[in-house]
Amino acid sequence: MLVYAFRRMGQALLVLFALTVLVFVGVWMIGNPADALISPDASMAEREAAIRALGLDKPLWQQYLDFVGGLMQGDFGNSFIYREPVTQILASRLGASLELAFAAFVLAVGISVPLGLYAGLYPDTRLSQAIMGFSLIGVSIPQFWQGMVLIILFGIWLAVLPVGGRGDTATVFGITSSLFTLDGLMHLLLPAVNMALLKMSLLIRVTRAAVMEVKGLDYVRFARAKGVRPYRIVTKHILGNIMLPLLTVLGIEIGNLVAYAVITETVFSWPGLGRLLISSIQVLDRPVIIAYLCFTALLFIVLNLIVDILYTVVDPRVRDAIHSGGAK
Amino acid sequence: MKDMQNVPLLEVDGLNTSFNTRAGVVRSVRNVSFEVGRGEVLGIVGESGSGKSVTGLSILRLIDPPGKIVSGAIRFDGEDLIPLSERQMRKVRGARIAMVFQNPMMTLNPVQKIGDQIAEALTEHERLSAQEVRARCIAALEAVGIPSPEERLNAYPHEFSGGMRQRIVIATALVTRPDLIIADEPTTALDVTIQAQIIHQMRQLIDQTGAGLIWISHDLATLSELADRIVVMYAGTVVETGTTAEIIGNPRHPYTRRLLASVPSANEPGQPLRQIPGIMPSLLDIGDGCPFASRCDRRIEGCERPIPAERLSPSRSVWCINMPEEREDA
Amino acid sequence: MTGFLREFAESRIAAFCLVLTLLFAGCAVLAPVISPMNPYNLSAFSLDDARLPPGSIRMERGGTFTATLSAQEGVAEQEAGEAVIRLVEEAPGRMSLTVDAGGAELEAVRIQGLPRDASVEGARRHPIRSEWTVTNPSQPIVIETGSMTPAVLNFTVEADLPATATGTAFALGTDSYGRDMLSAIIYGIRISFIVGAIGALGSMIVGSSLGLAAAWFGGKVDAVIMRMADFQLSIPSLMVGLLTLTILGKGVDKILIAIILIQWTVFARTARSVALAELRSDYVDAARGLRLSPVRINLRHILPNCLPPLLVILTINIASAITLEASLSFLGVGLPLTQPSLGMLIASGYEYMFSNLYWIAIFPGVVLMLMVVSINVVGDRLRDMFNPQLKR
Amino acid sequence: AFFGTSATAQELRVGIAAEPVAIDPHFFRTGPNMSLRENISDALVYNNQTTGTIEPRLASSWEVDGTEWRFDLNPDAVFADGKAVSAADVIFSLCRVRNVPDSPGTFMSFIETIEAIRPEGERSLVISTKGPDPVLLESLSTIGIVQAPSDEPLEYDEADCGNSDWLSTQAFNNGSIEAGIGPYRVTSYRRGIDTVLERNDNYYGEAPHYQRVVLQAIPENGARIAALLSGGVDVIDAVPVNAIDQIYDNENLQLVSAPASRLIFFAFDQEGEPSPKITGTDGKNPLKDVRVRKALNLAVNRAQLVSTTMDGIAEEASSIVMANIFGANPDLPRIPFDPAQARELLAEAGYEDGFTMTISAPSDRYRNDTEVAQSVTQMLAAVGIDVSLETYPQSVYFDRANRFEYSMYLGGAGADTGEGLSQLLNLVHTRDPERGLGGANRGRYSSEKVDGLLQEALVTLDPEARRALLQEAQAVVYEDHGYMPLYHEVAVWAARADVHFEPNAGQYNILYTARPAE
Amino acid sequence: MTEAPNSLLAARDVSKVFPLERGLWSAMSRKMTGRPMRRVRAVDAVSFDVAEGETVGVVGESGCGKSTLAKMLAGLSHANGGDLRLRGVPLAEVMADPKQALKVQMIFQDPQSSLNARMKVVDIIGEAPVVHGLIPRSEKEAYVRDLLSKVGLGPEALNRYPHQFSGGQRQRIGIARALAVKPELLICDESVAALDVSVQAQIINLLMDLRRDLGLTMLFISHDLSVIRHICDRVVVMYLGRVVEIAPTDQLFSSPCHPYTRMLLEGMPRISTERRTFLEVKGEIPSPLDPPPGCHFNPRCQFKTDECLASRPPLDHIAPSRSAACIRWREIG
Ligand SMILES: Nc1ncnc2c1ncn2[C@@H]1O[C@H](COP(=O)(O)OP(=O)(O)OP(=O)(O)O)[C@@H](O)[C@H]1O
Ligand SMILES: Nc1ncnc2c1ncn2[C@@H]1O[C@H](COP(=O)(O)OP(=O)(O)OP(=O)(O)O)[C@@H](O)[C@H]1O
Ligand SMILES: [Mg+2]
Ligand SMILES: [Mg+2]
Repeated sequence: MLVYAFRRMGQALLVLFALTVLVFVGVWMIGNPADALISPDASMAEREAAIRALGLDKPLWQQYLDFVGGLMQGDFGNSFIYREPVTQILASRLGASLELAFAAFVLAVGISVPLGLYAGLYPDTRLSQAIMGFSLIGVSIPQFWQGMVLIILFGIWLAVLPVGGRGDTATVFGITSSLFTLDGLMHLLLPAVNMALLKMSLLIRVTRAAVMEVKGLDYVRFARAKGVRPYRIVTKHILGNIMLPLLTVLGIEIGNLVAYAVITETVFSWPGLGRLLISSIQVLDRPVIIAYLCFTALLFIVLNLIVDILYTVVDPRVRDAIHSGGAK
Repeated sequence: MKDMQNVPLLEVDGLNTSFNTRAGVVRSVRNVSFEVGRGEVLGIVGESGSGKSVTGLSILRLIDPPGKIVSGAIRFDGEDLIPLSERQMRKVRGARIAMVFQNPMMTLNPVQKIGDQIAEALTEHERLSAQEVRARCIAALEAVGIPSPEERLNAYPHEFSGGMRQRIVIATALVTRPDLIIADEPTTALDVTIQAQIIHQMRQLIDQTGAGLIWISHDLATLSELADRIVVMYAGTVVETGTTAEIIGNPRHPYTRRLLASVPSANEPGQPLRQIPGIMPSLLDIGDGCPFASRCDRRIEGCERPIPAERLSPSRSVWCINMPEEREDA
Repeated sequence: MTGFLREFAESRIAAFCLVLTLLFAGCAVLAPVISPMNPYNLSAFSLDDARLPPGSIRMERGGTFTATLSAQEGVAEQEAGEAVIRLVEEAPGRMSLTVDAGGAELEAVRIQGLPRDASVEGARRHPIRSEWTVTNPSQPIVIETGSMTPAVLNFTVEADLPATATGTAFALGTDSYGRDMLSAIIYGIRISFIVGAIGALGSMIVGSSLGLAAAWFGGKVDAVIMRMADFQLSIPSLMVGLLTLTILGKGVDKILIAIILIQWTVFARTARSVALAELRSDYVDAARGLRLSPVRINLRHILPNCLPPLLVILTINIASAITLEASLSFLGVGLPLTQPSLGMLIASGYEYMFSNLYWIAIFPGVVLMLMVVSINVVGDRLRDMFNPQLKR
Repeated sequence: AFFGTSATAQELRVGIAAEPVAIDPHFFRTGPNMSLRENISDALVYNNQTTGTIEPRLASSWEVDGTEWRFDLNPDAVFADGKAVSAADVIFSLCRVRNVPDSPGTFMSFIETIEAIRPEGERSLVISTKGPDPVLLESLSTIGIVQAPSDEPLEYDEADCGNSDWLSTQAFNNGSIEAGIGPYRVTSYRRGIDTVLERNDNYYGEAPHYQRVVLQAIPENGARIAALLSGGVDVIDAVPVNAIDQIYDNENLQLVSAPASRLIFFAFDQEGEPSPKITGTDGKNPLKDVRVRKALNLAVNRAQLVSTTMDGIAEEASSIVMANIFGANPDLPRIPFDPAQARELLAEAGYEDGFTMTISAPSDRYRNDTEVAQSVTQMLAAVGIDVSLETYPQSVYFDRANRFEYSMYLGGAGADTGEGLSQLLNLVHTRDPERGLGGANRGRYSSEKVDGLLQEALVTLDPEARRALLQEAQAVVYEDHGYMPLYHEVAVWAARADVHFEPNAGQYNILYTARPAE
Repeated sequence: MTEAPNSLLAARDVSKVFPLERGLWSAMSRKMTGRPMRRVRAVDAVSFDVAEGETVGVVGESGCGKSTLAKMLAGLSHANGGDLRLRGVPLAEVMADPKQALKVQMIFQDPQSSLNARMKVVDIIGEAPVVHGLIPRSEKEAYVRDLLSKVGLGPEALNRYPHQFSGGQRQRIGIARALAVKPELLICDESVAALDVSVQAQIINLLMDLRRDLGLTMLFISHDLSVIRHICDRVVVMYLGRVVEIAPTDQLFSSPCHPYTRMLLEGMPRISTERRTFLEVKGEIPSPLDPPPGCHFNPRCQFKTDECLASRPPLDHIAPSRSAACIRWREIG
C-alpha cells in the first residue's frame, strides 16, 4: 500500500506534466493572449511591445522550457495581466472558494442525504414524491437562472439577504473566513444554496437509488429481526452499504465545488477561484490557467486517493478487490 | 402469572400470508396453525418452497411488501403480535423472539464487522457495559464453535466460510437469550460435529430458560433426534402435525410418507432414490383443496375441496380424507 | 410491450412525462414539419416583428410621415406625404400639435429633438434619448416647450399609420430579432435534445465501459484509466470543450465528442466503484465458470448491477450537456448563433431577466425544465421498474 | 459586501462591470484603469469629452508656440507627503510611461511625438514635440503624474532617461506608493472584490462630496442590476440595454447617459482576393467593388438597428467621428435604408443572385455585439446575400482579425483622446505598421486622398483648418463606402434617484462630481 | 502417490493462502513492530485424484477449505502452489480454451449471491448454452423449461427473478445453470443441502442418471453423510485445509481410519424415534488463523500423542486407493 501511494504520486506528476503541455498547446491554438489583453485599437508597435513583454515572441517550445525552468524553482510565473506571481493571485482567492465550497457541501450533504434516505425508505409517501420533485429543480433549471431567481426573491422582493459579494471576515484559529461573522454567513447563504441545489438533486437521487437497492436485502431484514432501531438500521446497515456510489459522487463533487463554482461566483459576484479561471480563460492568461489547473489536478488526485482509501474503509470487499488487482 | 403457564409460548392460528405479484397472488402460507410450548422444540419440514421461511418471517412480522399477512393471529405469551405497533414489535424482535435466517451468506452486513453485528442484538435491548457486551459476544461465538473469537470479532463476513457465517448468525440469535428461537435451516452448512455443538447449546438454553425453539429443516434425521413435535408443510399448508415419534414412526399423510421414503438412508446405496413424481403446484392463486392431490396416488373424489383436519390424537392432526393405514411396525 | 406500457402507466405522473418526453423527441425529429416558421431562414423574419408579446400577429407596417419643423412666429405647418402637421402656440411655453393624415387613424406619433426640460402630455419619454411617443393620438398633442422658444423651433415629428395584421401569429411572441419564439424553441429542442440525450448517453457508454474495464483488469489498466479521469477532471469542462472544438471544428458531431470527453469521467468512476464490489460476488464467478466472455460478463452481468447510480448521473448529465452546448455555442465554437439550441435561447434569454420581455426570458427555460423533468421522471420510473427487488 | 448600507452622505457605492487590474496609472491602458486614474491621479490637463474642452489640472495654464509647449504647474497641488508637484515629477512620469515594468499595454503612443522636456524652474516645464502636434493636450490628459523618487529632474530621452528605479506596479497596488494627486486616494484594493477610495483632503481642486467611494466589481450584468435594485450599490455603470426599461420605470432609480465616441462598424475586406469568408464568386472579392459595398450599406436599416436591437441606446452613425467630437462631419447625410436599390446595385455589379459570405463578430467585446451582428446578418440576407454569422470570444476574435481571416467583421473604435484625428488615423489610414498607422484598419481600406488629408491634419495646428481636413477625409470614406458605420455607443449609468451622478462621454466613472441629488 | 491410469483430475500439493491484513495502516504497523503477516492457509498441500466417471465426495468441517478448493478446481481462483491437471494437462492451459473449460462446471454453495439479481431465470440458465452455440437461440426457452422441470421447477419460474424464490428453489436454479452447458466434470458445493429430501432425491437421481448416461464425473461436497454414502464412489475427508483421509465409500463408512472421520460417523444423525443428546465438541476447536502445530486435529483428538504435536502427519497410503493422515491409523481403523 505504501508502494501504492508512491505509485500514485508518480502518476500524479505525469498528469501534471501532460496538463501543462496541453495548456501551452491549447492556449496557443485558441488564440493569442496579446490580442486578448491589449485594446484592439492599440497600435502595431504597442502590440509588438506587449508581445515581447509577455515573452510570446519566442517559439512555443522555448516558452515551455522557460516555464518548466521556473517551475523547478517553484515559480509558476507571473500573470499576463496582473504581472504578479500567479501563486499569490490564486492564494488570494482560495479562501473565498473554500468557504463557499464548504458551506455548499454542508448544505448539500446535510440536507440531501437524509432526504434521499427518506425517499428511498418510503418511496410511496407524498413527502417522498415531493422530495423527488424538488430534487428535479436543481437539475432542470439552469444554475444561473436559479441564482437570479434566488436573488430576485430574497434580495429584491423580500430584501432579507444580501445578493452578492463576500461579507465581513473574521480570523479564528488563524483561519480568516466569513464563516465566523453573521454578515459573512448572510452573504454566504444564497450562493451556497445556489451551488448546493444542483448537488442536492444528484445526491438525493444517488442516495435514494442506492437505498432502494439495499433496503430489501436480507441483512437489513436480519437487522430488523434483531430488533435494531430504525435509526441504526439506516445509519449502520443502509448507509454503510450505499457509501460506494455516494463517495464516488462526493469525491468528484467536492472537487467541482472548490474548483468550478464559476456560475455561482459570477451571479453572486463571489471573489473565488472559478471566476478567476473564467476571466483568465477569456483573456488567455496562460500562467494563471496553468497554475490553476495544476492546483485542481492535484486537488482531484488527492481527493481521488482519499476516496479510494475510503472505499476500503467503508467496504472491506473493495479492499480485497483493489489489492488482488481486479477480477483475477 | 400462574395461569399463564397454560398458555402456549407461541400460538399461530390460521395464518395466511400472500405475495401480491404481477402475475397474481402467491399464497405462500395458507391457514397455518400450530403451537410451541415452553421448553419445546417444534420441527417444521416440507418441500422446498412450501412456505416454511415465510411462516417464520410472518411470526416476526418481517414480510415486506408486496407480501402481506392477510389474516390470522400470532399469539406470543398470550399476546397477539399482529396488532402491535412497529415500536412494540421491535421490543419483541431479537430480545424475545430471535430468528436465524436461512441464507447465512446474505444475512450478514458485508461492511460491518461481525463483532458489531452480534453486539447490536444486545445493545439494542439491554444496557450493558462495553466489556460485558464483548464478553457475551465472545461467549456466543465460542458456543457455536468459532475458534479464536476475540480476533474474529473484528473480521468482516466475507472473510468467513459459509458455515462459519451461519454460526455467526446463530450466535447472534443466541446472544440475547430469547424466549423463542426460530431457526431456519440453521445447520445445513455445518458438519455433524459442529451441528451437534450448536444443538447442544440450544438445548442448554431451552433447558435453562424454558425457551421454545422452532427448527425448520430438511434434515429429517436430525429432526427426528431433536424435535419434540413436527409440523409437515406442503405448498403453503400444514398437511400433518404430531409428536416426532408419531410422524417419523407412523406418517399418515401420503406426502409425509413419501417424503420419508426419499431419505437416502432409507434407500439402497447407489440405486435411484425414491422420489415423488411431478412437481409442487404453483402457489399462484392456488385453491383450497388438497395441494398434494395432483401428485398423490391415493387421490379420490373430494380432494379438490377444502380438507378438514382429522384429529387422530390430542397431539396429532392429518389433513387427508383418504389416509393410508397405520403401519404395522409402528 | 403493452404489458410493459401498462406497468409503466401505473404511475400517472410517469405516464404523463413519458408523453411529454415523446413529444419532445417528436419535436427533435419533426421540427421542420411542426414549427410554424423556419427560424434558421434569416430572411424569413424581420426586426419589424421584434419583441412582440405572446399571441401577437405579424403586422405589416403602415406608412410613416416624417417632418422636421422649423418655423417662426409660433406657428408651423409642414406637409409630410399626404399628411399635414401643424403646430400652434396656445400660450407661452405651451404648444399644440396636430397631425392630419387625411382622416386616417394614427398609431403613434414620435417627437424627437425637444430640449431636456420640455415635456409632452400623455406621452412616454424614451429612457435615454429625447424622444416622446404618443400612442393613438386623437386630440391635438400638448407640448410644454420648456426652454425652447417658438422662435428656434427645431424638432422632428414622425407619425405612424396603423399597422395591418397579415395573419402569421406568434403564439409565444418573438425575440429581439423578430424570430418566432415557438419555432425557435421547437428547433432549439431538436438540437438540445440530440445533444443532451445522445451526448449523455454516449458518455455513459464510454465512461461505464472504461470504468468496468478499470475494475475488471485492475493494476495498470486501472491506473491509466483513473489517471486519465483525474486529468480530465482537472480541466474545466468549458476548457475541454473549447479545446476540442477548436481542434476539431464546429458541428453537432464535434459537440457530442466534446461532451463525451467531458462527461465520461463521472460514469467511469462510479461504474468502477460499484463494479469493484460486484466483482466479489459469486455470480461473477459463476459467469466466469460458464466461460462467458469478459465483455459479456461486464455488460450483461455486472453493468446492470451498477446501473442505478449510473442512471441517476445520466439524467443529470443530460441537463448539463444541454447547458454545455449552450455555453460553447455562446463562445462561438459550438453551433452558429443563428441556429440557436434551447440552451442558447435560455442563455440569451437570461439577458432579459430584468426587462419586461418575460417571454424571451422565461419560455425557453420553462420548456427546458419540462424536458429535463420529464426525462428524469421517465428515467426514474424505468429504473424502479427494472429493480428486481421492487419487482412483483 | 453590497447590502444593508444605503448611500449615506458619506459613502457612495458603485457597481462596476470591469475592475481595474492595477492602481498604477501607467501600467495598463484599458478603460477600467483609465477610469480609475481619472479619480486618483491627475494629469497635466483634463479632457472634458462632454463639453469638448481641455481644462487645467496639475498644469494651471499652458501656452503653445509651434512645437514648444510651456506648462505652469499648480502650486497648490501637493503629494501625500506634502511636497508640491514639480517639473521633475512630470518628467519622471512621462519617462516612466516608456519604462513601466512588465506592462501588458502601455500608454506609449500618447507620448510618441514628444522630443524633449525641459524644466523651467521648479514649477514650469517646456515640452517640445517632433513636429506640430495638435493633439498633445488630449494625449497628455491620459497620463497621471506620480511622484518621482528623487528631486533631481531626469534627462528626457526616448529610452530610459538614464534612470533605473521605475517604482514597481506592486508598490502602487499594495498602497505603499500613492498613484499621484487626485480628488480621491485608494485605501484598499482587493482584486475581484472591491477598490475603496477615500477623499483626499489635501486636494488642490474642489473637494468631492463623498468621503468614501467603494467600487465593487460586479462583472455579471444581472448581478449588477440586482445589486442596484436591492440597494446594495448606489450606482452601476454599463447598464445593459435590456434592463433600461425596467430601471426607467422604477421610481427610485434614474438613468444617466452620455453619447460615447466609440463607433461600432462593419469593416469590409478590401484586399483579399479571394476573400477568406466569401464563396460563390469564382475567386473574386466582391467587396472590392464600391457598388457592392454601397449595396451592403444601403441594406442596413440603421434606424431600426438603433431603435430595436439597441433599444435606442445608441446614435445612428453615417461616418466615423461622433457628432460631439472634434472633427465630426455634420454634413454627411444619413445612409438611407434602401433594400431595393441595394439589390439593383448588386445586380449591376454582377451578383444578382448574391454571394455566400460569413460575417464575423466578437461575442463579448462590445455591448450587444452578437445581437447587432445577427440583426445585420438578417438585413443582408433580406437583400439576397447568402449570409451567415460566426462569433468568437475576443481572445480568439482579434487574433484572427489581425491575421486577416475575415471578410466582413464587426469592430469598434473610439476616440481615446477625445478628438477625431487619432480615431481616423487608426481606422481609415492605409495600414502602415511601421509608422503605427491604420492599426485598426483590418479590412485594409486604402485611399491616397484620405491618407494625404490625414497626414496634413497631423501637422496642422489651426483647429478650424484641421477640422476641415478631418471632415473632408470622412467625406471621401463616405463616398467610397469604405466602412459600414452602424452607430456610436451611448454610455448609460443607473443610479438611485437621490444620487446625482454625472455621465462621461469617455465612459469613465467620474466620482468626484457625484453628490446627493437636490 | 501415482496418477491413476484413467485420472481425469489430479491435484498435487495444492495450496491457497489468504492474507488477512491489508491496507496501508496495518502494513506500516507491521513494518514497525516486525510482526509477521497473518494469513489463513485455507487449503494446505492437498493431493488427490478423480477418475473419469467417478463421483468423489468431499466432507469436512465447515471452514476447512472445501469451497476454496472447489473454486480452484473450477479454475475460478488461482492456487498459491501445487499442481492441478485435467487429463494430464495443466489446468491453466485447459482454462485458456473456452470449449474445454466449459466442461468443468461448479455449482455454488451460496445460491443467492451466485445468481445475478437482475437477470431472469431464463437468462441465467439459458445464456451460456446459447452463447456457446450448444443450442440455437430460438430453442432457449424450451431448453430452459426442460432443465427446470428436471430440477423440479415449473415453467412459471422462467420469467421470475431470483429473489422471488425460496432458498431451495434458488439452489435448483444454480444446478440447472451448471447442467445447461453439459459439463463433464461437475463440482457440487453443498448443492443439495438446502433441498428437502424429496427434491433432493430428484436431483440426486438426476445426477446419477447423468453419470450413468454421459459418464459425468463429480466432485460432491456435502455435510450430509447419508447423501455422500448414497452416491459417492470415494470420499475425501478434510480438516482445516488438509486432507486427512481418502477412502472408497463403503470402506470409509465401515472402518474409518482417521479420528476425525470417526467422530463424524459417530455424530451422524439417523432417522429414529429416539431423542438423542447432542454433545458438545470435546477439546478446543482449532482456528484456521492459528492452527495448532503438528496434526491440526490434535486438540480434539482422543488418540493424541506427543508426536502428533510435533509434525504434520503424512497422508499415508494404507490400502489400495486408501490413504489416511494419522500416525495411529492402525489402532483406530
Ligand atoms: N417476494 C416474493 N414474491 C413472490 N413469491 C415469493 C416471494 N417470497 C417467497 N415467495 C414464494 O413463497 C413460497 C414460499 O417460500 P419460502 O421461502 O417460505 O419457502 P421455504 O419453505 O422456506 O423453502 P426452502 O426450503 O426452499 O427455503 C415460494 O414458493 C416462493 O416462490
Ligand atoms: N476472501 C477470503 N479472505 C480471507 N479468508 C478467506 C476468504 N475466503 C475464505 N477464507 C477463509 O478460508 C477458510 C476456508 O474457507 P472455505 O469457504 O473454503 O470453507 P468451506 O470448507 O467451504 O466451509 P463451509 O463448509 O462452511 O462452506 C476459512 O477459514 C475462511 O475464513
Ligand atoms: Mg426457506
Ligand atoms: Mg463452503
